Amino acid sequence: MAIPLVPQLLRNHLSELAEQNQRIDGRGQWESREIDLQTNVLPNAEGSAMVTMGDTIVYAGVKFQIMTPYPDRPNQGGLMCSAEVRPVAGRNWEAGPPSPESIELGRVVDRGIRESGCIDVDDLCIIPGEKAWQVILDLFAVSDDGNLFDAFALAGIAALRTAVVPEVKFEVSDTDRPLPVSKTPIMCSYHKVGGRYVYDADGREELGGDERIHITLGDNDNVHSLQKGLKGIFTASEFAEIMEHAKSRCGELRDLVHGSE
Amino acid sequence: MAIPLVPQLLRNHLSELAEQNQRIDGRGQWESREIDLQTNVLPNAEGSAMVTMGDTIVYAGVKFQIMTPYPDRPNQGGLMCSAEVRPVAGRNWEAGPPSPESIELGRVVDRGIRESGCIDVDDLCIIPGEKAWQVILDLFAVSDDGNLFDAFALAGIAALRTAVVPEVKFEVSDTDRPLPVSKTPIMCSYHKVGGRYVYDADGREELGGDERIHITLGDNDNVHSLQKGLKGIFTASEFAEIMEHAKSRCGELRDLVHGSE
Amino acid sequence: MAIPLVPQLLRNHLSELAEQNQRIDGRGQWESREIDLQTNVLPNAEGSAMVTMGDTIVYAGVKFQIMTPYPDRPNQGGLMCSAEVRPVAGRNWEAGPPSPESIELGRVVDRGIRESGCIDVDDLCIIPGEKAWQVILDLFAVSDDGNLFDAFALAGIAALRTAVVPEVKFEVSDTDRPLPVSKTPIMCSYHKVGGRYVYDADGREELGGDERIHITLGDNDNVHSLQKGLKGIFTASEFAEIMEHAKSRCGELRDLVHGSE
Amino acid sequence: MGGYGDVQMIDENGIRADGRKAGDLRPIEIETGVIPVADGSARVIWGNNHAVAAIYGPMEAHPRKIQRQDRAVLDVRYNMAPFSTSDRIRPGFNRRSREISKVTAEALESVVLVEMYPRSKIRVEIEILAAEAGTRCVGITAASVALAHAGIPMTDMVVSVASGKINDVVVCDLNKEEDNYGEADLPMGILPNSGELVFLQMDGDLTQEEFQEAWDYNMEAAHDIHRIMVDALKGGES
Amino acid sequence: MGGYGDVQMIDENGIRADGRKAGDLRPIEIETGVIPVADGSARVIWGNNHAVAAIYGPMEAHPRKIQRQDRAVLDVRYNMAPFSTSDRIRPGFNRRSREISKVTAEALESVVLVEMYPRSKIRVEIEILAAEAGTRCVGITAASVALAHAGIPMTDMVVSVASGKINDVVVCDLNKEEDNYGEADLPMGILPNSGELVFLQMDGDLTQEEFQEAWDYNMEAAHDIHRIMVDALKGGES
Amino acid sequence: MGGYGDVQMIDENGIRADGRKAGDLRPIEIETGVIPVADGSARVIWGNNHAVAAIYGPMEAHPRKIQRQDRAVLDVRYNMAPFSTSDRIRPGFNRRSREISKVTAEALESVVLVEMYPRSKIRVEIEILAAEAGTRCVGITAASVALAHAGIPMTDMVVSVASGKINDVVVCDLNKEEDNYGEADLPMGILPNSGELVFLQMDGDLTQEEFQEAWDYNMEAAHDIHRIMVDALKGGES
Repeated sequence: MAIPLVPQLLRNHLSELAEQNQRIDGRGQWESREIDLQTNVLPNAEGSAMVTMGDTIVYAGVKFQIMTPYPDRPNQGGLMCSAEVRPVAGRNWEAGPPSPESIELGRVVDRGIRESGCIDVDDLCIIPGEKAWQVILDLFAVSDDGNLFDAFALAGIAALRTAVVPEVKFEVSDTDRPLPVSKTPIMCSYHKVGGRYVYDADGREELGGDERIHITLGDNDNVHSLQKGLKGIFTASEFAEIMEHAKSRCGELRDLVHGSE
Repeated sequence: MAIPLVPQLLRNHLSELAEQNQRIDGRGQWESREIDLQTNVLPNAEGSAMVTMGDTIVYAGVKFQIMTPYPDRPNQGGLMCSAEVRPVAGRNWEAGPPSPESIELGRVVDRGIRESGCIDVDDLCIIPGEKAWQVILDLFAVSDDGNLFDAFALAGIAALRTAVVPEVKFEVSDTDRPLPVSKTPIMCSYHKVGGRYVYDADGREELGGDERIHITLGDNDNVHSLQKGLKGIFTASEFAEIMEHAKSRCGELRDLVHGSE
Repeated sequence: MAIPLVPQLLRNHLSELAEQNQRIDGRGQWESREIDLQTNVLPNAEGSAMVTMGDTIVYAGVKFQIMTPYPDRPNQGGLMCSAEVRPVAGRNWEAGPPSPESIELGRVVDRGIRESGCIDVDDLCIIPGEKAWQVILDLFAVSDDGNLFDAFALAGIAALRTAVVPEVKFEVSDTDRPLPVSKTPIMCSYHKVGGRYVYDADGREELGGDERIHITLGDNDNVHSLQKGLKGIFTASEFAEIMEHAKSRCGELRDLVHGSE
Repeated sequence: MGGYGDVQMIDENGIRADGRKAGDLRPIEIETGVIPVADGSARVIWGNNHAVAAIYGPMEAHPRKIQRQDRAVLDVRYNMAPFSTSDRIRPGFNRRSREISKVTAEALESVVLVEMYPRSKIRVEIEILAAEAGTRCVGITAASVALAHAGIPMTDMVVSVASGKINDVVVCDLNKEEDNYGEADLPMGILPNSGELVFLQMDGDLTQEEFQEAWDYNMEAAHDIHRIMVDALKGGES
Repeated sequence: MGGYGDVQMIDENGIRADGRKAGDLRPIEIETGVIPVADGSARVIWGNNHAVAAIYGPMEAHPRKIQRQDRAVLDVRYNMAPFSTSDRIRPGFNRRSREISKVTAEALESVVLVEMYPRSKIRVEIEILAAEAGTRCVGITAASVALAHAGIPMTDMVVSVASGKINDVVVCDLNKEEDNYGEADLPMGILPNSGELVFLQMDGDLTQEEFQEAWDYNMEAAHDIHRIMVDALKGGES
Repeated sequence: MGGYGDVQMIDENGIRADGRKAGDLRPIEIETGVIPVADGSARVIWGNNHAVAAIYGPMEAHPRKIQRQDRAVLDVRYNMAPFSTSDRIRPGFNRRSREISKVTAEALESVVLVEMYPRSKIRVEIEILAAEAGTRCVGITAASVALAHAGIPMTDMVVSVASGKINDVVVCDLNKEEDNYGEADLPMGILPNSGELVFLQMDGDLTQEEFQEAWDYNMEAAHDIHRIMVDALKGGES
């Protein structure tokens, strides 16, 4: 990612707004942008979703490959999650090998999904020790106006939950079957902007903000993944406040995912 | 490839020459440079050729490897064609990963040979589903004074047509055999220089010229590959004119190849 | 490696010192720095050593992998030697793909050990044609104050001579066994500093010096590896003089290795 | 071209497996403004192809060594998303994509008035989200519309389309199966107002007569596609 | 977290396989000045983890494009030596190391007074020579000590430690087996004077209550570790 | 050195499998001017080795960071063409080629009057088109002739040759089989006028006496090779 110039004027402006409990696009501190989720949008993916959050637009696509199980886990298939933010998605994203930003994106989303246990890798075994399914979830941004983490996580779980295992194409059986996904982990992300945390920061808030915290909660509010990113210091009580918000917001987004299936 | 400075003076000079129906080295519009083709020039290649066209000098070498056939084509071997223009070949060529120019060179030459069907990949099968020959044609420039495309294509088909399958060395049988190559696809390339197309541009004409068109014709004037390269606009009648020239010139070069065997 | 500015003042100073038969840290021409060798210093390596030579500190670690023998040598395992000088080791070392300096380091140390025949690759076969041990010797510098070559070579042979083949972990047999290492090749390195050769140059002498010569001698003073590095011209009599020193010094260092086992 | 096997793709009445006649295009839909953060953008759904193009710039060209004193450079990237094809595509270096990016850039440079923006760079990002034969043509077409949507001055838009040969019959706009089992493919980039060309590739096996037939199909189709492009720009302007 | 199999790691009396109680740390030894050519350095031996950190700088930031007008940049590299783990690690690009380098840099930038060194760069090199669970915490802790040893001004040192869950019991400072077979891991980077955080990751499965318990273990352990860090800086000064 | 198996390479009369005596060189042919677009060039056919070298420059050194205020840098690349060996070589990064490029550059820098061209770069491109043992020596020799052909001032030309040991006998200029099955190889780079050295490598197993014998063979051979180099420069001048 190309590093934009330090936007001191923007930072000042965001601080002034924060003092008046306002945000740059008029939202409340914990308010999200308009959100849209569609599934089965890509004809060549075995599962897919498109998420729009304001001007942020991302796709998720699920593909399958046959793998040889690892010798120490002969009954298990695999899940791989990869995030790409190519230069199509914004002025500051560059071509080339994966940037630290996109590596972090992919790994944080991956951990949230993987650690929830929503995919039982034992379900992916075809012949123990010989053949198993590898599920590949590719996250692909086409328009980055902030908070790619939540958009990717949402599109990712929605794509997985509507994916179909291509048993016929790979000559594994004579009928395809839905990929079993037993849970719905949801990520909520918070950025410190103008000295306080806000939910679902947009591109200008990310640019003029400080550290961010990503929380992935499971079906019973269990914590599956946390990540603090960027330079910044936060307190236990700040964290407790965003955790409270995450608990309620994750539930709403989980309903959105279930409604799209 | 390092981009040389825009040679405006050279462009002007080439335009003036074109108005007088002249070329910078005194040739006519459709006239080629002196051409020399030698085969079996490299002791460690299973087939080889060296082509000299004016100050352009290239080598082609054929090597063989054992491959596993692709599951959906168990009776077929493979052909791979790779072009390298290393910095030895001229001041503007640089070391490093393949440049877009050399990728295009390799792919255009490859398509001309492959699409002609001159190599029957079924002939390359050793044991169906298990072992097949992979033919690797490496094109290697040592001196670039323009029109590497035609030099590579000519050296390439000549090297293939004189290649010997190393059956003994790979313990496939107890006697080597010539690689069966049933056709002789030939490429002719045209550059727009000073506003009109010329055949077999040299280095200065390439530097001060515009778009180029590459035509590969088969034994019966069938079209096997076309490529327009570089910025520039051309008309249907311009294209028709160079196609006419290509038909006659390809025949002459085909005779040259056959004479070298 | 980042190229430091040409240290002309340092060069002049070193020349003046050399005229008075002195060195920058007070040593004699053939005198080494204080040297310390410890083995079995790394809990996760199957063999390890740490060498301190003045302010130069390096580690060597031995790991094992299972390999398939090469078809033409079905009864042989392999030895691989790799040197890394990461930026931790000094201001001028940079991250990234291996520099020419570290490639040379690894290859010269590798040749000295390999060519001595101290490891009999036939000893590494497990099942002929199917399974064999690959011994991997990794050389890792943490502090570079000059003469990494000798430090790496010393740590490397000491780590190999104390390495244990992990037969149990890889389910090859039910008991581990020492890696058989029959010889003790030793490297001695000489730098031209101030116009004459000195032994065991430190960082400042390397920076302000000229060419260097690396000699690896085996148990009977047999020559196993030579390397001249950097710009510079030397005479046969200069070479004869350092060879004489190497013969006696290699013996001392061989005793040090044997004493550490 | 694949060209193996004896797959029947067109019947004795000249009707193709997907119901089209020899000269028919697949359905094409174009929308602009689909990437809100870009300076211009377009989505083209063409059969089962699904492509987006985004324009960023003109902006300062960097690194400096790519700058041209007298004109803008077009920095064009054609890329296939990992999930765009039947078998997943690994992200990263890809010789095919590099070549298509190069010829696409050269086609577009032939119409963009690059002299108006010295020392600058115009980024053209083409992403294939779903691929079904002819993606390079779809990409060039999407990029042309996106450039127009970004307000970049051009002498004309490039319309790109491919015709080819299946079961010895020349047809327009190959679909996936026709591309896999067909005998030739001739993609062209056409300036619809003048009939001139800025892009041309071909591979396979065409007699001189078949070649002319495929060429003519492309020329004709270019006018229909151009109409859809223009409509999208009218409709999609915000 | 691995989380498979039924490995018994803590007994009915709350004693872990290596004899520790739930809240106990592994033994920690810290020494400074271990890399003589660096501007500051530290070695941390923590259980069977063995890490060194070296500081170079502040120095001119190059290449120029990484320079910041108003502050120093921290150029942090976390790396595992090839022989540091049970299976050898191939040198080269590694997504895990890149992510850890990034979050480590961000944690340290939160305390280093980077504004004091505009346009400069401070290199922080963390090398794991032997790994036994928790290496990112060991690395951050080593880097903090090395920065202090180099005399780089900081508002506080970062103390990093992880707690987690094994056999449904929350425990402090997982060892290798506990990390492999445990159910959750919560590494944190704590400022011991204020109790504030600059680093936080977590993966696995923790109820809200378990999460709080693990958090508290980390906070408590941070004070003990901080004492060892301070002692090392006193003792190791030359 | 390979050194395995019991391959008989020299008979009881000291005659090698290819008919040479211990001290004999393989046939060597050198021609200059073989790369017309280069500033200087040479081809060396030495046994079945086939190498070309091209010189470009002196030219401005770029990127800037490689520039030296007081001298030219030699930018030397040794490379083996993919078809140059029995098994095809994949193009790309190669540790062996990097090392040979480095030692070749250092050998040539020792004789080129680099101080005459501050801030500039001289490119030396060595391509092995066919390899049959001793390619690094062939390459250095070709580069020396090409530098002279380009008119680059040098204190002397570097002559490079290797001797070695086969079946316990020291011989000059190993061929392919001798290199594969022999016991040692000692390549040197010699200044024929002074007998000084600028290049030296060795691997294998030589007693001190054998080492001296191989050294002497190289010194002697250098004079013969030097004569062929000088003749080529006289004959090849255009």
